[in-house]
Amino acid sequence: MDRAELTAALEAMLVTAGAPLSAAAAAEALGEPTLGAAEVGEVLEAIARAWDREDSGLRAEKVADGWRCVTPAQLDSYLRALHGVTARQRLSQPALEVLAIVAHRQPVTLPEINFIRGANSASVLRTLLERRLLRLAGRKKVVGKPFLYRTSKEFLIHFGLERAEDLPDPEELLKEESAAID
Amino acid sequence: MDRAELTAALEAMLVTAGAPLSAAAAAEALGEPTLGAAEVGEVLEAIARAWDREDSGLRAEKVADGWRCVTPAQLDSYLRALHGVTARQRLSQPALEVLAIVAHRQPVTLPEINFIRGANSASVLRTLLERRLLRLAGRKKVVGKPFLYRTSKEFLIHFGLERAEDLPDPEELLKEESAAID
Amino acid sequence: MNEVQDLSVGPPVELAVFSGPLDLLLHLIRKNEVSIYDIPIFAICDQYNGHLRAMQELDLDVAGEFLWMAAWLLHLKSKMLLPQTAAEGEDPREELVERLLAYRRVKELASFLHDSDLVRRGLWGPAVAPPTAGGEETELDWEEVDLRLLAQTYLDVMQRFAAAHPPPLAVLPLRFNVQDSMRDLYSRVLDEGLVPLLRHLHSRSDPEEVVTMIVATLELVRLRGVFAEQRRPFAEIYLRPGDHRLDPEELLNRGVVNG
Repeated sequence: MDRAELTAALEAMLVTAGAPLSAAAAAEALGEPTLGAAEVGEVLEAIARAWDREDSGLRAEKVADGWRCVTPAQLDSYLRALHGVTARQRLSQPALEVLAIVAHRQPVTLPEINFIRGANSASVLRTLLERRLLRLAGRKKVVGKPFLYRTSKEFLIHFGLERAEDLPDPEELLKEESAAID
Repeated sequence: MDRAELTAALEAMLVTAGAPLSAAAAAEALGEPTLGAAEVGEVLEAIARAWDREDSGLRAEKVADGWRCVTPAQLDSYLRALHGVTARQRLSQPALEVLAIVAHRQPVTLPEINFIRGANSASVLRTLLERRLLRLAGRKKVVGKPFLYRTSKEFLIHFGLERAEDLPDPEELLKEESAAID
Repeated sequence: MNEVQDLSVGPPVELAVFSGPLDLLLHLIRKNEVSIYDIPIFAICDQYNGHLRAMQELDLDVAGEFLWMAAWLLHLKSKMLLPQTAAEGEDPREELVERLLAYRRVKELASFLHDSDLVRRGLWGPAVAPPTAGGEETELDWEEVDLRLLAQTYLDVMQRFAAAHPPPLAVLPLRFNVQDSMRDLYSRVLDEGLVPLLRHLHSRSDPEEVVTMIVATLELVRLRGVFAEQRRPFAEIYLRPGDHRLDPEELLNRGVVNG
């Protein structure tokens, strides 16, 4: 194993470790009898120096039990912004649950959704309305006249359906696939 | 923002993104009106070239409409040793065939897959759906409204493709094969 | 690799790897070095059936699709025996050839995916935590949310709901009790000497009362307070006084008397 491959392997270990990487653990993973923890430690230090450049998005910092791979603190604002950008295209677990309840029980009211989920779903519902995945569909004729919710046209398009009635029965959908094994 | 900081920020985004990073999302997160997706894309490409060195443990590859950070394939054995991963479950021959059919003819129904393979593929299909390599994409507008299947983003990421259409044409593969025999 | 001709000697060990009848057919065509456009149906049909037999001998689960293909090959064989008329012109093997060609393309692409999978499963993604991470719920890529995930989520939610709201146990207060029924029946038997049980039961519309009366009758019979008689099957059951005189306390305690 030459120095280039050793450096590459240790870099890969650092970025995939998820926890501090000790020189001893790295040396063991390399499995070369001639490479001890001391030698590996030196290469890790060299990597830390090489990463410490203005145009690098990685840093290796020495902590109690080894080396840890982090991003430079001054880039935090960009990373937070990125998280916000990607969050918009993503759906939280509560949102998926509310969507599933409305899809399979529509039309349905917020109190009914809350009762089934056992949690207040008002803000999640609002987000789904804003994203146009759900729509308002009148009021229920009971005390308080709560709003009724249905899935939207965009919801149907996303799932490749023509009508809400084409939504498969959830039990049958998951059963059908296994039943078809003949 | 100078070029060095831009490079560092994009590197940091790449290693923390967790999913393919699109140039548009990165540009939005940077929040500089003068930096569009095209300019950011160029810098991402420059990072990919810079990382492509023998002594680097990182690679940037373009998949599923974005850039993804991975480790080079030849370092797998060291990483498996470090993370204590022994064997990975391979995709079976029927699973690969179903993937090939869906990738090539999507959207496609189970009866169509069965016909092309000449074998029942229901259980294989189910496994691939559970592994998120395929996804349900609505129902076909024919009698019985059978479900339609497509390859997923996970499929593109796993096979390193930008689009499913980037898969080679089977006819070309056959030609290459017979050419190699001659 | 086994030669197809070796089949009579013993089953080839690679049998299990055929992913379907088309796969097996392609294998035979390659082994025999014949053209896919001019398949010698007679030889291939025999070899295919030889493989099937070997698979059955090895106790492999021969799926229906393999048998279906065997039937098709036999059908083709019989068609090939018929003298070809010029008007027909059509090659009976045409459909089979087309399906084999389509399947061969699938296999080719599958083999490409196999090689790609082999290399690419060795790629690792970084595990560098972004500054905002930590304690956040998992989020899903909306693009990747499909009908199946939606259905699974719904079932999970409903299951969670059912677990949090177990159905209440239906413990209704008893409207009839055995002691009362025993006392009524016993006094009636003593008064009337002979009581038609079935007629009594039929006159009651409440199943709970009927059950109570039957239990009461059985208790009275057990305590020898009454005897039950039925002359022939399905006939009326008559209750008459037994050989043991029950006192009120025995009736109340179903025979258990203190001291």
